[in-house]
Amino acid sequence: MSQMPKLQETAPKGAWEPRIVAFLCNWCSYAGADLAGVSRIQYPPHIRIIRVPCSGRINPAFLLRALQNGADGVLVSGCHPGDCHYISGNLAARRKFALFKDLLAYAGIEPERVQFTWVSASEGGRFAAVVEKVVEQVRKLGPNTKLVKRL
Amino acid sequence: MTASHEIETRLREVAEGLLGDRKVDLFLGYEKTTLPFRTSPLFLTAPDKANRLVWNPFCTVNLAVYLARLFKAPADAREAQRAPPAPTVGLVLKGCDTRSVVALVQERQVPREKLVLVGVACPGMADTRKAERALGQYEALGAGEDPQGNVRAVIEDGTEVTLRREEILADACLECRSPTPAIHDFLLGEPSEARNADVARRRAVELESQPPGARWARFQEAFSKCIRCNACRQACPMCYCKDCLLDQARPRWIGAGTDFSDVALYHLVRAFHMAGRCTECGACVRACPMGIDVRLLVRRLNLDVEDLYKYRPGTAIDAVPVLSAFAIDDPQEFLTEP
Amino acid sequence: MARNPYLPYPARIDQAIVENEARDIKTFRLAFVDPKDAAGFQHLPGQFAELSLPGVGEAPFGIASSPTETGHLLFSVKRVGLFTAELHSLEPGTPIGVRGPMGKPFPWDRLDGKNMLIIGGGFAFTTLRAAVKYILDPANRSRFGSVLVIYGARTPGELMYKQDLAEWQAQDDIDVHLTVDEPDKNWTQHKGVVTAVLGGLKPSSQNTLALVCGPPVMIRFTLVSLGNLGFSDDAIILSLEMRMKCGIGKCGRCNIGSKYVCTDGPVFTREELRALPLEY
Amino acid sequence: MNEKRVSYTDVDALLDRLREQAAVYAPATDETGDVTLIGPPRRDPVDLEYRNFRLSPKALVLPQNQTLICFRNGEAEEPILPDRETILFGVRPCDARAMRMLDKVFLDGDPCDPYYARRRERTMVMAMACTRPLSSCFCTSVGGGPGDAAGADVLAVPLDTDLLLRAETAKGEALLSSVADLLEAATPAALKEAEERIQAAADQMAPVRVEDSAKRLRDAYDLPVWEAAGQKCLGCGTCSYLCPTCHCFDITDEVCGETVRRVRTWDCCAYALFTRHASGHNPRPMPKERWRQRVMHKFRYAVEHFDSLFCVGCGRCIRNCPASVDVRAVLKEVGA
Repeated sequence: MSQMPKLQETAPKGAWEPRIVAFLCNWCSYAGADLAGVSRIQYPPHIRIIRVPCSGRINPAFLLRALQNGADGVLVSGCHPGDCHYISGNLAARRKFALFKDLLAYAGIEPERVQFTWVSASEGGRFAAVVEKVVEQVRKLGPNTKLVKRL
Repeated sequence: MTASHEIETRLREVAEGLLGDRKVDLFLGYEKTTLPFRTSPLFLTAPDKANRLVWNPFCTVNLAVYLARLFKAPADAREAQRAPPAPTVGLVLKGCDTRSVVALVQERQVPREKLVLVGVACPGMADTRKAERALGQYEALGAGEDPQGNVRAVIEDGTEVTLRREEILADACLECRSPTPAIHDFLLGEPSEARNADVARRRAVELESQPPGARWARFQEAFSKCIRCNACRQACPMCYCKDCLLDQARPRWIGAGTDFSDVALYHLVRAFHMAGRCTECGACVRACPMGIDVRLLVRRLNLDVEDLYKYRPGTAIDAVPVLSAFAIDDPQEFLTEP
Repeated sequence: MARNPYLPYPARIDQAIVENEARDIKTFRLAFVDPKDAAGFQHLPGQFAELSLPGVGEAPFGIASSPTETGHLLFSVKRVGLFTAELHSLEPGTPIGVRGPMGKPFPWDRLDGKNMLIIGGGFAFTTLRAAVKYILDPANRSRFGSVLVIYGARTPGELMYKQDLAEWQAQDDIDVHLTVDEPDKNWTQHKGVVTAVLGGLKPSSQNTLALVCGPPVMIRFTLVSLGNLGFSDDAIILSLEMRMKCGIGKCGRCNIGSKYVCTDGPVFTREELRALPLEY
Repeated sequence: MNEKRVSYTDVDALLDRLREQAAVYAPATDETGDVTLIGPPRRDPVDLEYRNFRLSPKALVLPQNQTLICFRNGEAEEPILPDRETILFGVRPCDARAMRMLDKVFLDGDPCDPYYARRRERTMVMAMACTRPLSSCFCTSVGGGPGDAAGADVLAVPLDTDLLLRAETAKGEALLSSVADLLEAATPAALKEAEERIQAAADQMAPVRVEDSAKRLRDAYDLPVWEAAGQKCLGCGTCSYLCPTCHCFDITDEVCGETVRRVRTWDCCAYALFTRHASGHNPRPMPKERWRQRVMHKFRYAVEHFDSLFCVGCGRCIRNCPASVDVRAVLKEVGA
């Protein structure tokens, strides 16, 4: 469908580079990423951001769809516990994320493919560092082949 | 263990009484069907037909699956006006089935006050496929039960074969930790203890101990047989969503075919939705026409839920479902730190 | 080798016209990309076609244009679901696929020499428009007797094909009665349901066939009225809607009893429908 | 005499020879211990100790996923159709007969379905007569039989030490003559044995009254039996997915980047969504109506439409229904 991100085209040309889809909550993590940008903190360009209202909005099916569509890794970030714009969205999400991460591991999908963290609006540096770490770990794993759908 | 025929007699009395005294409008139980090693759900409304109810090692269907349908919320105000008043339903429940009912009450799908729970202390149910396979090239033409609870089958050449109950028990029953319904209005049979409380954990840990590659291979091997018929979802009492994610067309989350990517997504999504909700009745495994161990992943997830949040699905009627609840200090070691 | 029946003909949206005040019905004017396909697409009013949007899917729609209107096809589409929402968002020039024509048309051989009573309601007037256009074509008009059209909608703004309706009302070889449930202050024509107009006009059933398309409620009452006027079940012709996929009698989705709406219909006489279960 | 025989010990050699000319699917034991039709690249030793396969072989002519059209950058492309000849060895007569029914839908109608047609015309069926029907079998009641050759190019009959082989079509004739050196002429005693075995198998099956089902079902829309079966039905679709004659399908578009695949997948009339319109209206809203549709389709509509029952009596729906609803019992009630 037209609204699907065209991951193939956004990948850097030439050798394989990891493609990471990041789901960031609007109130903290997206602002944190923005701060990293305006503060000119360098971080790897392998990330494509999808802004969501709250980490509580994330259905694990989003993450699976990203992997199915060819993402090599997924990063999810929300507000720190206690800081949620909607009071407890991230707390409800935390249980889901914990279980989902385990689920993927039991199915044999490398845990580094899907990562979760908290980044506040003031943590531009933390955001850049997390991205750096995720990209590095996914690069080590190599391309995602297990869930990708090819037509 | 109370003999099946005693439970059966008592069951018929209870059902007849409930229907006769108008305590329930409908009684759900099991009846004999055309093939051996099986029973069929019985929707009983007439007290004088209560002798159709049976109790034997093959009363496998989790009757809670019909509740969400019977108590389906009307789609709109107009439908609500026309809808007949909700019935009062009595039903036969094993330990696992009771947990399904409790979970449905917890999730507000079914009103407790409209239910009469007739619990049976469950000795473990036989698996139709295991029983059939145990006969090798022969087919049973009739089946009964001996006083020890073993299955006796008459096969095609006229001989009688005894199948030991333990050898043909369903996998879910081998793993069962609470065979006796904890919540009930009637309890038939003497409460029995769990057979082996560790089986599920042992199975789950065995899977976990393998490296990711081997786990993926196991996942693939188990689920690549899937024909995407949705029987696991339809047989599951907890799969009551009116508009299942798997059926949604906009966006279409999961392709309809048997590309392994779609098969994997289907089972991952379904397992996730079952985390902390699956009452481990094994209905999905029984319904699967391909004989897949559908519970492979959720078996482990349920243990996670228990370890992390001290919660077992369907055990406390007033508990908040585990994924609707949270605590500020929930474990979060899984998070990525820079 | 025969053409693959699942392969749509490439076409383009020429024009998209908003038909009603609620703006949820649009008429799409489609032109084939290849003139050969246009020449090969031979339909009669009453038939339908599958429109195809890659990535969205396919959906069946009655053909609202008459074969006498050459060079394009018309489809009037109400926005109700996934496919129609996508279709409504498309601009002129967008490529679109067409598979068809499909299904049985109105029984034109039986209609020869007959008076015509055409009753439509709401946005189900599409294939009836095609029928009226076809009948009024100078080459065809002499084949038919009198033509009486009764078309009703909820409000004046919900009547489709306003320009056509105005033209027809100005002509003397056709009698067109429009009615609405809720008139506005400029409305000068009938008020009320189509059956009320039908009851007032009392058209003769002699040598007359009735074509009826509309929402289920309208159909139900119209059938009673027509029966009272002496129309036999065999003289009442209806067009049904059903969820469809393949459109060519394979996918097993659109059957009502032993009839497939896609190949045996969508046009049925009331007599034929009486033999079928009420699964529509 | 047309009949040939091959000793059981030579069946693997025979299959190997056939593998030189075609993709051969033959019965073998899979990882779970079931005997299933196993095809290339595997060439497992044949296992003839089976009653019938869990899955019907319909997927080999009507695959569960069939790409109808591919769109690349908006341009429609037809998929490349398989070229290879396929031999299905060991299919039971009921399942072979079912292909004749699928033919009526996909080949005989206008237009013919190009995807089915290609697979079907390149598929040769070597059916295996049934000597040990299950208690859920009722092929003799629906026009078939344990030695029925409808839909088969070659019919094999398992004897004491040999397999009797009889060509049923010109294609089958050619196939057998291509391996003539592995075959011997069948003796009259073998023919007699075959006949007796088939008759004995037929005698085992309890009759189900379906011959006049189309007539009986004509006025049966409002019988209570539909509600009785429907209220038990879980809507799981197992019956349809395992049925060798069920052929209803869905068409959906799958998208990946700029590529779109329009694919047809099996579907089932027991699903609530099967007939739901975009508007939300559903002509068959309850399990009751869906059960009625399924039975009516097989035992009445198909007779009226295709002059054939769409049931071969294989009993898969009976054995595998999670609620153990038996279509035979339902039909019996319609007759009452």
